[in-house]
Amino acid sequence: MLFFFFSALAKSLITSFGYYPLMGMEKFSLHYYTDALNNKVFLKIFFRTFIFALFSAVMACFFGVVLAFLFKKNDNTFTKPFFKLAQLPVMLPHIFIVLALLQLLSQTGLVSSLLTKIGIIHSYNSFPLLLNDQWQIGIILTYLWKEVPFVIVSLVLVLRQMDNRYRIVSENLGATKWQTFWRVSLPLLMPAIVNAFIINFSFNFGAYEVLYLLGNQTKELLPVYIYDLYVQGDYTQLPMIMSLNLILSVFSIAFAGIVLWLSKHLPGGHTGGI
Amino acid sequence: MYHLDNISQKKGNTQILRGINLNIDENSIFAILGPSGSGKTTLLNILAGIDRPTDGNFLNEDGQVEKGIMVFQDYRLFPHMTVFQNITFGLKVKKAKNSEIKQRAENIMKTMGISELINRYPDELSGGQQQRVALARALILNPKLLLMDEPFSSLDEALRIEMLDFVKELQRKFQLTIIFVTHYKTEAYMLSNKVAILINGQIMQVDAPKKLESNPQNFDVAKFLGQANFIEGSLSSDNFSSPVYSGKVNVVAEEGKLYLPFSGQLQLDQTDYPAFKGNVVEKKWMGSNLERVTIKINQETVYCDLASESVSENQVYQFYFSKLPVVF
Amino acid sequence: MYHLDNISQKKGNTQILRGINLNIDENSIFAILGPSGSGKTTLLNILAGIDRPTDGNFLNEDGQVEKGIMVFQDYRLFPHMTVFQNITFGLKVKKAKNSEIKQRAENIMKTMGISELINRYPDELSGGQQQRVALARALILNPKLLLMDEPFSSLDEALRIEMLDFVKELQRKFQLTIIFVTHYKTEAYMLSNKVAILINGQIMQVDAPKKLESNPQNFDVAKFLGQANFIEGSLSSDNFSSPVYSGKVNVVAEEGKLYLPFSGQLQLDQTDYPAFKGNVVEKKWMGSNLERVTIKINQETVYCDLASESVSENQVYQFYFSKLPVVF
Amino acid sequence: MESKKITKLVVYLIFAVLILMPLFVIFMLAISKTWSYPSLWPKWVDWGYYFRFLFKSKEVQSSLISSLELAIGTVILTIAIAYPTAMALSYYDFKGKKLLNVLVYLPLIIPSIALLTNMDFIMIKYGLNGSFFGVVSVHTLFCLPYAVKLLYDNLILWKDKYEVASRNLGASSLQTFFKVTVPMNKNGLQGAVMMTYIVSMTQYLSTLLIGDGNYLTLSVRMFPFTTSGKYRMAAVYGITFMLVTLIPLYLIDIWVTHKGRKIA
Amino acid sequence: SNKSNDSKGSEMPTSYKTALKEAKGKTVTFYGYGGSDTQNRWVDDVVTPMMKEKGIKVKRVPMNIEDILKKLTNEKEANKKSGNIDVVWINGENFYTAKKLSLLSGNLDNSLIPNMKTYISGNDPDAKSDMGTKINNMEVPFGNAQLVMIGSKQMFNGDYPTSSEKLLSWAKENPGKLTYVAPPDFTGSAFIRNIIYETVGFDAINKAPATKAGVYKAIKPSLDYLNELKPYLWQEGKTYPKTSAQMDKMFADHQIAMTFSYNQMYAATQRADGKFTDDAQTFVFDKGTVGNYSYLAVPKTSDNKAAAAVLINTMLSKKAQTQRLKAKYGSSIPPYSGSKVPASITNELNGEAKENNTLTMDELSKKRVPEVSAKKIPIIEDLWKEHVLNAD
Ligand SMILES: Nc1ncnc2c1ncn2[C@@H]1O[C@H](COP(=O)(O)OP(=O)(O)OP(=O)(O)O)[C@@H](O)[C@H]1O
Ligand SMILES: Nc1ncnc2c1ncn2[C@@H]1O[C@H](COP(=O)(O)OP(=O)(O)OP(=O)(O)O)[C@@H](O)[C@H]1O
Ligand SMILES: [Mg+2]
Ligand SMILES: [Mg+2]
Repeated sequence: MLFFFFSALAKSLITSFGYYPLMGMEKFSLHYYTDALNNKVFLKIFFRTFIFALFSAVMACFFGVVLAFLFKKNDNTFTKPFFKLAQLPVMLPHIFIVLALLQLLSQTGLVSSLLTKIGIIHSYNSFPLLLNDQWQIGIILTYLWKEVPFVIVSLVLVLRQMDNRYRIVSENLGATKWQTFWRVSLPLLMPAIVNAFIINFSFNFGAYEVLYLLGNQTKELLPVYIYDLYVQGDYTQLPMIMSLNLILSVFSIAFAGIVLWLSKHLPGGHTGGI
Repeated sequence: MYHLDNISQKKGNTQILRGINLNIDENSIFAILGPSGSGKTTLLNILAGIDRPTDGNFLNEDGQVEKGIMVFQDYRLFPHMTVFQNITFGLKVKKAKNSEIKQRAENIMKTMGISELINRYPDELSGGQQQRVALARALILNPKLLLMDEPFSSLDEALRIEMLDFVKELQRKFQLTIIFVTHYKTEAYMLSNKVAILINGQIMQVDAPKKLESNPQNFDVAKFLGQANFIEGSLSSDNFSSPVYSGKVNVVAEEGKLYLPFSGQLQLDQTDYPAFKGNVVEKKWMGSNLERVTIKINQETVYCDLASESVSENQVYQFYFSKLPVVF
Repeated sequence: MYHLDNISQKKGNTQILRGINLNIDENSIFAILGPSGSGKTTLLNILAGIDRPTDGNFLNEDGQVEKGIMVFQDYRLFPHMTVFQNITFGLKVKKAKNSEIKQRAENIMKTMGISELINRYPDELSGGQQQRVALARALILNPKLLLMDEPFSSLDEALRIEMLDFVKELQRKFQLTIIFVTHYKTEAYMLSNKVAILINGQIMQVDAPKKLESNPQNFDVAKFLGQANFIEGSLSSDNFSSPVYSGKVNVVAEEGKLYLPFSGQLQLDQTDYPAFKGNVVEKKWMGSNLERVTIKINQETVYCDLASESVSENQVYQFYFSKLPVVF
Repeated sequence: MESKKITKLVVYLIFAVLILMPLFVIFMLAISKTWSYPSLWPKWVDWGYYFRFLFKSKEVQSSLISSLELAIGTVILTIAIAYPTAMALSYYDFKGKKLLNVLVYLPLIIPSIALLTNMDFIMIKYGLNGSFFGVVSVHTLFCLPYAVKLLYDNLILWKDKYEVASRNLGASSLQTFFKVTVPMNKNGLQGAVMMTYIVSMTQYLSTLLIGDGNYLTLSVRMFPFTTSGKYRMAAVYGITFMLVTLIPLYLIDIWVTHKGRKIA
Repeated sequence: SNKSNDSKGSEMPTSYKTALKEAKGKTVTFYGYGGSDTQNRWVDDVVTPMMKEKGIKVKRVPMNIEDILKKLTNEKEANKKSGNIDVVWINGENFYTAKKLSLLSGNLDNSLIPNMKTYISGNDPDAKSDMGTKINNMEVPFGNAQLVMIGSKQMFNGDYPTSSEKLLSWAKENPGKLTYVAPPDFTGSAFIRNIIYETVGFDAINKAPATKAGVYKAIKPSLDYLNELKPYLWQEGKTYPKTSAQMDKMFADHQIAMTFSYNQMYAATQRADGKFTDDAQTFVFDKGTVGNYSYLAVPKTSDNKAAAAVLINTMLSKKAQTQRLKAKYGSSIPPYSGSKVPASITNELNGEAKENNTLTMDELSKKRVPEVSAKKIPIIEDLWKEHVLNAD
């Protein structure tokens, strides 16, 4: 299986060097890479995508952590249904929330209807554009709806295993609840948070479906940019498409590496046994 | 003065503590001594405010709840922090000055002999080193009320004595109140002049060390302080009769067992209370110039700690009680 | 015979063990005694095949690697199993018969005094109870080679002695080889006739208990066996001079420190080796009919364990060495 | 104390609404017609529509079976690979550990266009396209990052402390794994199984490309409807999708939380 | 799985008769876009049973054409002689690519597909070339599509903008009420081409060289037109709906006045589905709208070329195409050449047009303009993106 995977990778790499005999292209060169890296439009889109992916992933982790801690196991009335509830979005494909958001948040969607009915807004024209908007709000909402629960679920699975022994010690040594959270609980969860963050970031940076449906054409994002090229069906462009994909991948991997490396130096980077 | 007022604790179906009443002087070291599973940790957790008792409460002189700083039996070092970070945690959260933190940490680490471990993580320490870090983490705070749960159990004797001295000095210097729990009576005796015996969730006796050993208030205490022979026999008023010894006794309880501690009761020097003639069948050297001597009297075996070389194997000696023996 | 052949261990930048050579008789109890952080656990982990040494190896008579069963210092009870499941784990994985498992578990739990805890989970046990479960989990297997890392540290004295007796009996009955590690010398002395002293990653001495105490081979051993005064002074050939004592000595090493153990060396009875005149300034009762006596000689303080009531405070006595004193 | 509870309640309610609202909308879409601005409620609702459709449609049923087949195969293969990997990552130090730690994310990071089209090429080359194994291994590839990382998160908590004890007591590696590792990290396993199941279920392009049309799973059938605005059809598949995901996963959750006990 | 060893693919039979015989007992796969439930239903409920009578099973695989193409190129690159794809729904740019890469087998001629002979005349331009690419017996038309506009009766007040000028002036009076789906969505792309025809005419674009510069020169006025229109579009042209589904919803909610479809009966089917109301009226530009055919092709690697031929013939049959006129199967116009359409079908179509108040087949075919060369479509899309979407 890994063999298939790496063979596929190698194939992408070879293609990206401009070797694509099917289209009569048999010369190796780096010019697809240099072209891309000299292409202002590409770089702009790349940067925008990075900011977007980073922002969404950070938000998802932030809300996920806050919620996971708010409903930790020690108060039982909320915890169980909360965890079950949080699992729901994890199970659904992104495409669904897109569907629901279209129904809910478009200018003529249910929310807008409701606001009009109760007189908060005059007509759908005063309802802000939330889908296909310049700020990618629709996409971010979709990602948050999927990823906040993912963060919650992966953290709760760890929290369940982690008892509150260290919380007790910390409070006994005079730390406030907030200090305990910040200095003890959070660092202990750090590796799990970092993992969830990287997974979310990678997804945000590379997946195109949601961006394709909810994105804004003037503020194009990288995966859609690449996808559009691919759909055009011009196979002479394939090496270029592959090189863009690989630039994207190498960047994500490097970013993940940097985050992991940084996390070793954050509190909690050294995880001893519990 | 701290007051433990009728503290009880129940977990699951187990009644762990049964109405504990104690008064503990401020600015003193108070030891709670008891066998494994008697409820020491449970009690200390209540005093530290970590657990709520099912009944009763723990108040200081002003009738207020005061939370002591605890040294945990299982150390509970933060696994993600270095030794230094662990030790300075309490000061950090109090927002002490950095220079002060550093200086105090250095001092205490030096005392504890863990200066070189400053940047290690807990999982890179030996058991005893972990225990010292745990101790340092609490002691550095000079807490008004310090609670220690078997704080020296993993330390070798030399180190233990150093630590004991240090704790004593600290107590004197900062006028701390220290309540500490141990199963190791020498430790309790060395650190404290007032020792409470906790057995099976009940305080059995509170006394000075020597008093405890010489006058255990009941069979359980005697047995726990133990290192004693308990000879079965029959009792009629204050006359006891058994294969080992028959004669007058001091009756404390009605279990009908003659209490012969290994040390302090039997001797070779003549007294008014002759005990028995017995054959020394084995000697085991115990350190501290003592030998544990196994004596056969008829079919019964009795152990006794005597000064090294005071008897020889396979010889018969006459033994005396140093005072009238006690029957429980 | 088991052979430890030049075992060394390094972790990170720390050289923990430095070329350990030992021969351990089969069918015997061998104790490794050493201060906190000396490398005891590290060594035992190697003997158990848990860690690989950076150098050297551990082989049995036939030149083969044999993996001992270990009692871990930090217990490592499986948190998801009850006491019963923990104890029977080793038999279960060996696919022993259920009836046999049950019977053996019952026996050992009875001996350990944990029968009532059978269905509890580890986090519902006290420290000492956990330790007993850990002990039971290993002992139930009657392993040919048993390795115990501070197996009694959380037990009270009475229990400890019971356990010691039980282990001894087990060893005799099943002809086990037991290697056990402790920082507590009395325990080592009581369980084993052959004790190795491990200090700072090196085996300093292997001897019978009494020999160890009377003839520590170097200053480190002496200091560790401790409970001794070390008097600074100057040495010229075999003449020592110091404020406390000046005269002939037995020179073992050149540190120039007079070695005066708290017990066994100083006495009041007259011998050929008069020591010094000193003022008894404090007596602290230590249990076992002993008192730790603080003696002032000029400005120096010397401690000494004497039989209870043999001296009174604030009186001056003449002390004698029981034999020619040693200088390290 | 009281106000804290109320805050929690409010947060909880908001959370619940945010989660459930879209689900409700999808459900309504599946059973309604004519739901346009500015009506808050569809003009035409047929509560039985969904179930009639479900029981009538051979297509839904057969894709359900395909989905399940693949998901179960994927879960087995993924766990078989992910567990040892996660254990190696969390327990041991070895050369290249850091690299492996990052490489685990690769399948997630490489855009599906690059990965899948070339993967398809490799599969075709080795004659595995359209085979169960081929599809399952591609699914597995996409599940591995989740599975490895979720297992890792849990395993790192104890490290191999207890495994060492178990092996020392004479248990074989396999016994240790099943009697100690798995029960102690069952939360991680639950997470890994859950995510694997879900990720496999939601695979669209890989199932289609590598599956050569032999595995027309729920996702495969659903995806075109969603993109082309056949919301009702998409919603019907979606609800079915949710049911087959929800039921087994909740059963697992119940099993995990009720069997045995918390580990503390 | 029905995969065979990849030693060799099957041979294309030479006559329909041998094809029928050879195909018996086989399973034929039909790969194509799966997002149209009416079309799916037609394949499943009409075509499949017809094939079953001939002893052939049909498996419909919903796959987007770019993925199908990639699969076929992969097979070719891997030197595979046989594969799983028997019949592909394809046209335009993709056909161009497929042909260039010689992925398709030929011989789909009158003798193999008898219904071609019956219903499609040899000099029908759509039978000879597909968006400027010579067909060479590699494709068989099986559906006919033409861009239609669907307008809101109420919003346009019955006066539909049937030319680009009218559209622009209406937009200026009613800002924010028009939009179009952004390319590369194919209806959006078709709309832009239609505007090109409106502004510069088919010939100009048709003769322009297939280079970026050449096309730009030819369609500059069209781009200017679109830019002039832009500020009066929904969201001032800063954003566009991403899919036609989204645009349909906006139209249904009366947020915009007009939507498009490639299916002339679309408004009717949407009404039947409860999505549109009677307010939705179909119309076309006076100068005509883009029309194209959808085609079926057989990959070289097909394992079941005989069954593939039978499937194609069946899809083209009168029986199947008549069924396809029904609303539940998408009300699709047959790809038959004008002169060869059976009367029954024409009647039915016109009847239905009247009934649904839309355009008759006659009107439509009169207002049909051909497609531009497939090669130019991506270029046009790029130019739109550069000069309209991202113009400041
Ligand atoms: N991972 C590590 N990295 C560096 N040093 C270590 C590591 N693990 C242990 N050590 C050091 O090795 C020495 C020996 O440790 P070990 O646990 O063997 O001691 P020990 O004799 O068992 O002590 P104790 O009686 O306190 O348990 C200690 O000084 C410890 O700090
Ligand atoms: N959660 C619990 N449920 C039931 N019984 C418990 C629980 N926790 C502790 N116990 C029992 O309470 C008793 C007292 O426990 P505790 O930990 O206080 O003992 P301890 O005196 O500290 O003993 P040790 O010296 O062994 O640490 C023990 O018998 C223990 O088994
Ligand atoms: Mg305890
Ligand atoms: Mg140790």
